[in-house]
Amino acid sequence: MMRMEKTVAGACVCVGAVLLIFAPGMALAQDALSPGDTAWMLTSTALVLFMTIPGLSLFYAGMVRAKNALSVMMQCFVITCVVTLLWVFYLYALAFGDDVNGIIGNLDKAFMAGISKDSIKGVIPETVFSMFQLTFAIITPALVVGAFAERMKFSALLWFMALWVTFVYAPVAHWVWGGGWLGQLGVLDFAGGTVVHINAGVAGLVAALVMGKRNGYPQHPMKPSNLVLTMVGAGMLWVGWFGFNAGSELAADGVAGMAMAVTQFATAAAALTWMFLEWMRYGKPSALGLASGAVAGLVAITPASGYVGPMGAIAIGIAAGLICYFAVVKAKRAFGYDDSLDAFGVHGVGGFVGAILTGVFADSSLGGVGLKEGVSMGGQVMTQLAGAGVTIVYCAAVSFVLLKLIDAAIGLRATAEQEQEGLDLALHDERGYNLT
Amino acid sequence: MMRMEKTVAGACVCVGAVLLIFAPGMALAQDALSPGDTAWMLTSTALVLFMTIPGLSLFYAGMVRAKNALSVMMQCFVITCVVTLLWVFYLYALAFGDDVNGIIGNLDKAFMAGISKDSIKGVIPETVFSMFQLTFAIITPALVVGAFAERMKFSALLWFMALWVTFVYAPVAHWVWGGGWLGQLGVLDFAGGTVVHINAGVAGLVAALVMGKRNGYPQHPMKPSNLVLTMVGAGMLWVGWFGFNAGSELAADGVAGMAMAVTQFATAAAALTWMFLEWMRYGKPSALGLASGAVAGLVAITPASGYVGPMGAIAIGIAAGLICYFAVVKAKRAFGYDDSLDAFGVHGVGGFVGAILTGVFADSSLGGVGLKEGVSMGGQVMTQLAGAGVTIVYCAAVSFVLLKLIDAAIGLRATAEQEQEGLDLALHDERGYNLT
Amino acid sequence: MMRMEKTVAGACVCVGAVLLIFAPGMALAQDALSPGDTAWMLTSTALVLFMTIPGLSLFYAGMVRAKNALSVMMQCFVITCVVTLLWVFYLYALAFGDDVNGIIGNLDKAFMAGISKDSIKGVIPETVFSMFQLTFAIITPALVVGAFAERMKFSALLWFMALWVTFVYAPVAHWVWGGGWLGQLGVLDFAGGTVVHINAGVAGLVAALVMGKRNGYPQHPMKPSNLVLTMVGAGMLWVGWFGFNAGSELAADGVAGMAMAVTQFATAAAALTWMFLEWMRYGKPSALGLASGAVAGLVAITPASGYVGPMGAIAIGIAAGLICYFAVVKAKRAFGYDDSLDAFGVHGVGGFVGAILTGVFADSSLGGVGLKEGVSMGGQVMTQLAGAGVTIVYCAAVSFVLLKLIDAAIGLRATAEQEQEGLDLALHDERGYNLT
Amino acid sequence: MKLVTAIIKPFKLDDVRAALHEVGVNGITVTEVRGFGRQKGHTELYRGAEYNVDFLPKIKLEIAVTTELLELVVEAITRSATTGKIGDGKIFVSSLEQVIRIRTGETGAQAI
Amino acid sequence: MKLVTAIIKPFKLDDVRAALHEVGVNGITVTEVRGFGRQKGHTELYRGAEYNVDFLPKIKLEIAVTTELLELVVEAITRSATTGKIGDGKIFVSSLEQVIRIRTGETGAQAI
Amino acid sequence: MKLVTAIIKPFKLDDVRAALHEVGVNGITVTEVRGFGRQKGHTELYRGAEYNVDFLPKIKLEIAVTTELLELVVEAITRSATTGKIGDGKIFVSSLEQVIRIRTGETGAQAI
Ligand SMILES: Nc1ncnc2c1ncn2[C@@H]1O[C@H](COP(=O)(O)OP(=O)(O)O)[C@@H](O)[C@H]1O
Ligand SMILES: Nc1ncnc2c1ncn2[C@@H]1O[C@H](COP(=O)(O)OP(=O)(O)O)[C@@H](O)[C@H]1O
Ligand SMILES: Nc1ncnc2c1ncn2[C@@H]1O[C@H](COP(=O)(O)OP(=O)(O)O)[C@@H](O)[C@H]1O
Repeated sequence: MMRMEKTVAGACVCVGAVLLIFAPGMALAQDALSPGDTAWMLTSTALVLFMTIPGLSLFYAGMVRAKNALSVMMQCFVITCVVTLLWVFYLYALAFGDDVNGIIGNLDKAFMAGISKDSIKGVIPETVFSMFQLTFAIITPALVVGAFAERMKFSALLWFMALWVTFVYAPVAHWVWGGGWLGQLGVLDFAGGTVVHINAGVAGLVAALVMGKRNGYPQHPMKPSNLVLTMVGAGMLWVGWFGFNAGSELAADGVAGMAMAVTQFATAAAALTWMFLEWMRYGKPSALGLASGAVAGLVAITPASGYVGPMGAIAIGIAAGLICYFAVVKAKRAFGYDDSLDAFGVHGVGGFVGAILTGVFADSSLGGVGLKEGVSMGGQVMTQLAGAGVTIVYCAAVSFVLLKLIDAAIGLRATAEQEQEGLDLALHDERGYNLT
Repeated sequence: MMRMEKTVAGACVCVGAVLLIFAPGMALAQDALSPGDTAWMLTSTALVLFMTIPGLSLFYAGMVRAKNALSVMMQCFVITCVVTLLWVFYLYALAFGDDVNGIIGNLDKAFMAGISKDSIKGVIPETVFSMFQLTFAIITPALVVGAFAERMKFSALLWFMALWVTFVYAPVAHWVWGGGWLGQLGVLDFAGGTVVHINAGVAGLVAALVMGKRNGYPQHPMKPSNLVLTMVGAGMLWVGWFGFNAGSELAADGVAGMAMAVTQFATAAAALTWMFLEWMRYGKPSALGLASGAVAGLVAITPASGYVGPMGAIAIGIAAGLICYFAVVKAKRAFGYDDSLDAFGVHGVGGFVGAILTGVFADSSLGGVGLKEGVSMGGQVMTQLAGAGVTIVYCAAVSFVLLKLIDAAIGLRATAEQEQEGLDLALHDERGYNLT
Repeated sequence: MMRMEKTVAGACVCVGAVLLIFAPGMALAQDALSPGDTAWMLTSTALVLFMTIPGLSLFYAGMVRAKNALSVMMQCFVITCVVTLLWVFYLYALAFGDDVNGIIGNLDKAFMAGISKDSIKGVIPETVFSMFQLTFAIITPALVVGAFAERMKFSALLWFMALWVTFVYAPVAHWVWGGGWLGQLGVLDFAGGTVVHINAGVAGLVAALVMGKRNGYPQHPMKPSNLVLTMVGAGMLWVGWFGFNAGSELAADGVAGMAMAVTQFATAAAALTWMFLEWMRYGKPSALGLASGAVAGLVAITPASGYVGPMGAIAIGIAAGLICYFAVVKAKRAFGYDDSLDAFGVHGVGGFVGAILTGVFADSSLGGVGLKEGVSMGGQVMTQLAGAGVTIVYCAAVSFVLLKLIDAAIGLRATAEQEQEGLDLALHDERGYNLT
Repeated sequence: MKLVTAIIKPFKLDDVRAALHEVGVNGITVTEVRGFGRQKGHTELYRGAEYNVDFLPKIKLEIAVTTELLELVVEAITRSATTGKIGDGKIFVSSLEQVIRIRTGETGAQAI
Repeated sequence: MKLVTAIIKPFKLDDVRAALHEVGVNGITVTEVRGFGRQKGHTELYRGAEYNVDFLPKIKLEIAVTTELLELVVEAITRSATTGKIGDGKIFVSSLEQVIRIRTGETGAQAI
Repeated sequence: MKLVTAIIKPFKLDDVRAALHEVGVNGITVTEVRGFGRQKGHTELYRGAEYNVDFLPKIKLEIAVTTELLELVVEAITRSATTGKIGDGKIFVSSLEQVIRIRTGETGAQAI
């Protein structure tokens, strides 16, 4: 993600061509806003918010039991609101403010200080850059919701998410994209395989473990209540993901175009892989399997989307479909944790697969844009492993501490009665469906 | 809204830089089309239509009883169609044709006369400008639907809406945006707090009063049938609103970027405000409350979105959440009218709050872009009050007359039996859900 | 569709103006990427995918019985995946590779060979052009699904669609848009009236005939299960169609603007036409009728959208509403075939109406952009007829053969028991709704 | 003990419940049913396909009562459920041999 | 008077209704139920979690009839609801002590 | 023969079914009902409009049994459906005059 040094000559080729002839114009035009690139980034921002509300909230609402449908939607929605305000207050400053020792941003930009309509970042307004990044900071904790769906207290969720974006998301985003040490190390993460998906998946797994299983899991049936909506949500995620991946170029150019294309290719490959595995194993392919595979593919291509070519994308998609399938269908059952909607199985595992394979398929020998001068494929894979490993360990540790603290302070789980009644009624005095 | 005088130098900075060097090019390039700004405006147009169908129609369909779900969706849909044709025939000409005495547009552009693919308005094709404006003329009457949902005759709705956009929407839009007297007076309404939301809210209130309550209101329970869909609709409204507000800049530039950002910030603040009020008052926060607050915030930031800064936006959001909450939860019950889905309580009240506070937070001392040379904050607030007041009085009076005329001619309400059976079956021979 | 010869002077007017003054710059700027146009095409690509998933799949899922809702959604989804992979492998090469005798593209571009992030087509990256075209290749077979919904075997669907896009879609797309003989003949098809809609409708009709009626049709009631979702799908189709039609200009310019506008106008006219016909005939207007009319209008304006003016668009809309209404409500019953969701009645018939009327209303005497030098309206209509006729015959013949082959090999239909139980459970071991 | 089964119009449920409460009934079991009788149904029309739906939504109440209360209960339902229009519904009375409260194991009139 | 309760396969509803109409039954109350019996159910599978659902969707008909009509009614249902495959359902007959038409207050056979 | 009708808490269904299976019951018909009794319901709140919902979701089981099995069946339900909290539900027993298996036309105890 994020080619900040993009010059006008690159961004605005046709004008650039003219500028090249008239060198005096150059200095003046430096740091000028490109309407075309801005148009795409405004659109991408809308697309990524669209992924969370309504996309992800539908995807999740359809998979829980009807009595909890509103609770997951409300969680996605409230995360959107809370992260937005914290972003204005200090999160943007922490993640993308001027770097302090590679660790964190300084707080000069807290409360959006100094950011006006005339502030430019690259060739787009800084407001647009900040908004685009905000949508990533929103979807990451929203993804985590899937892991502990149907049992978390709403108040505990608010505390956990507010603290988590502060102590986990912001630093990790800074390390990789904000000028921090992982980016300096050479970790490649175009649109958030590590920052978004590994991070969300690991936090989800830790939360699922700390909170324990839903009452009755897995003996009692907990069937998805509305897979029609889940399919809609999956479709919205797919479409919105174009903003996520192609938007991460921060420009409407050839890299964005290729990012969109490889996103499509990997997703299709992963969806079909999952579907055929299911078909072979159980004799029937399922809509939920197809959609789950698609999301796994979207996740895995995310870190790679600006770096790999079409065939690399398909390879990544197949790998993601295969590995996430086993994580969800086999590993979860084998280890016995209750990751309700497979936030870890799809996002954690898919993000990891993508992060590592980015190091492989970014290589020009495999159709990628090529690694940095002097870096071998093996070296890059090691760097990717380092980036993923650091994120896993850091995220797991801090998430664990935060959860334990909140549990001690106010309790994490709804009571057994509330869980039985359904969180919609028990915690929100509402029902999702009153159709008769 | 609508910086019509935008020159190429402003719109297309990088090219402008070049043009400045080669003055001879200027005259030629004046009024030239900017692909980047056009791209954003095409997108914005799609986003605003997306707000109405499917967004608003989902938001509303989920809140009515299942037996009326299709009727509200159909009303939103048919309004889209009717307003579109009237727009071509004469509405665009009335609202945005050459100004006649500050009152109305002349009809030179009726039937889109003289508008070809080569017509330019500012830096975008005039077709795009006209389409973008059309989507505003569509959503405004569609919002009104919420006020009299579950009881209006379909034929009466058609007449009312056709007349209302002609005699209320078009003139008011002209006064504020089309070169009319309110705009000349200095009323600030970036994206439609007055033209769209006050207008819709007041028309809704008048309609609710003229038509009377739904049978059985408020004694019989009238629970929302499908809040899952309402949450989806709220999410779509939020995302589409980026086109509404940031699109109202008519360009992909820094003002658009800031408009998008403040839209996000105000909405988050308003949603949380409503949620916490509910939590304090009733002991539980609700998904519908959160979504209602979000819409209130979106409404209130609308007139202000091109003028205020981040902190001003948050202040506006909090005010909107607070005041709309009381309007919906308290005032409606106290006064006893039946604004079915709170078109007045959210859009009328929220629009008013936003219109007034635009006068406050546009001031540069509060982080805004600054008021016009020589205008004080108090003066601007008075101007805003004047704009809102004129709109309220005019809209209320004309809406009242139109409704009374239609009532006399063909009757406004469905019969009690039809209301009992549900409008879907009674008026449309259809059922929304046949799930078993 | 597709003004491939678009020069920079046309695409990027403001820069062009400058370039005109400095002729030396021209050669250099030729084939340069325009961020503004690219931004719009990235967006359009997202919009067209949005039409299929979630749009079309919702539109269809709401119209089938609840027991088959997932099956149609899954079919749309899997088509998306399969066509994507085949596109990478060879479909893009077939349809848009260098022309061989006007018949088909050569396979030089198979496996996206030679396409990098730096490849440019017109003023946009070739990846973006290819992705945009891919979304058309996806939606066309997905539309066909409506014709045989609720009875086709999933495995047979996979085979049929894979073969159909290879042997029908790719050649026809090449003939019309890829430099093939129909385009050379002068057939006008801006966004796919012939390539997409006639093609899909005819394939659907043939499939419906070959497969036979659903068991119990028409004696047993087969009511739409969730028209609320169908209305949502219709709204999404409408919005997404802006990308379909205005995107087919491959640029963000005045033609795109006019294409968007006429799309809106024709759709509104068609929707109201259908609604009023129903109202006159049955005494009540229906939501499904309104939505069906809208889709018919969207279909019919598709081939014309870059060529006609506002009044021509309204005329086309009215014609489409009228003729498709009779095709769906009368003809289908009269002939007794079971086109489950009217893929033929709406897309086949609407596409035909649009294709022919494009020849009429493109004429400058009727407000269109004008026919080619020396071509009369009658002559153009004959050309349009030829294009449509060739497509109908070719598509019908090849579709028939493919279906018969698959039937012989593995059987096309689900068993009577599976149909009775519902395809969701019988073929996919899933249920769409578990709401209680 | 008797089992009273009443089929009523859905929007009368609240009234009937109130009337039953007055005569001392504290337990009711309610089912959504579809009724077929003299009251005519409605037409649905989808793209020209017309369906005559002659089932109507009704509510079925089941109330276990002591024999003494029977008269009062029947009267309360009749009074509160009537609109005077066709389709108001029926009351069926049958005999109950035993009633058991699951929680306590109580039987007979005490269990009601 | 008797209460005939029939559990049938959902898609047989129209046939049964027609058959009942022929023998002179004008009122029926229909409930959607789930049946558990010898007929086996289906499997649902979501991300590898397998659920064996042994309840099947069934339709329950309740018909109050005069004792004279009983035989005919039972015969009509048996004939029209049968497919010959397991799961065709059951008919239960019990005694009705009283029937009241709410609208008119009529009782007994007249109220049916 | 007897008809046993049990109103139970929804989440107890699986347990009750298992208990019935043990005592030899192979056929059950299940209906989703709403129950009104001493157990209190819940509150719903939409934009300040408060609704007190005193109906609770319950499951109704209907089981035709031979008279011999009656005791066992009642006991099995009582045991497996109880939580000890208010709202556990009721069992109603009434007499069945006839049972017919539609598929075969068998009647009486054989048809159960
Ligand atoms: N013989 C019957 N057996 C069972 N239910 C009946 C019978 N007759 C009527 N019903 C139920 O009573 C409802 C009302 O009956 P209907 O004939 O429409 O009007 P009315 O109650 O005024 O006689 C029906 O919809 C049906 O549910
Ligand atoms: N003893 C019983 N009590 C109540 N309902 C029963 C009983 N036995 C069967 N049923 C109902 O009848 C339906 C059909 O029974 P089943 O044993 O599957 O086949 P058959 O009707 O051919 O004997 C069941 O699904 C259930 O609803
Ligand atoms: N008299 C009655 N007639 C019919 N159903 C009853 C009756 N009393 C209770 N029920 C049913 O039994 C359920 C449980 O009753 P309730 O009074 O809440 O608790 P308990 O079973 O512990 O006595 C109710 O929800 C209702 O469905």
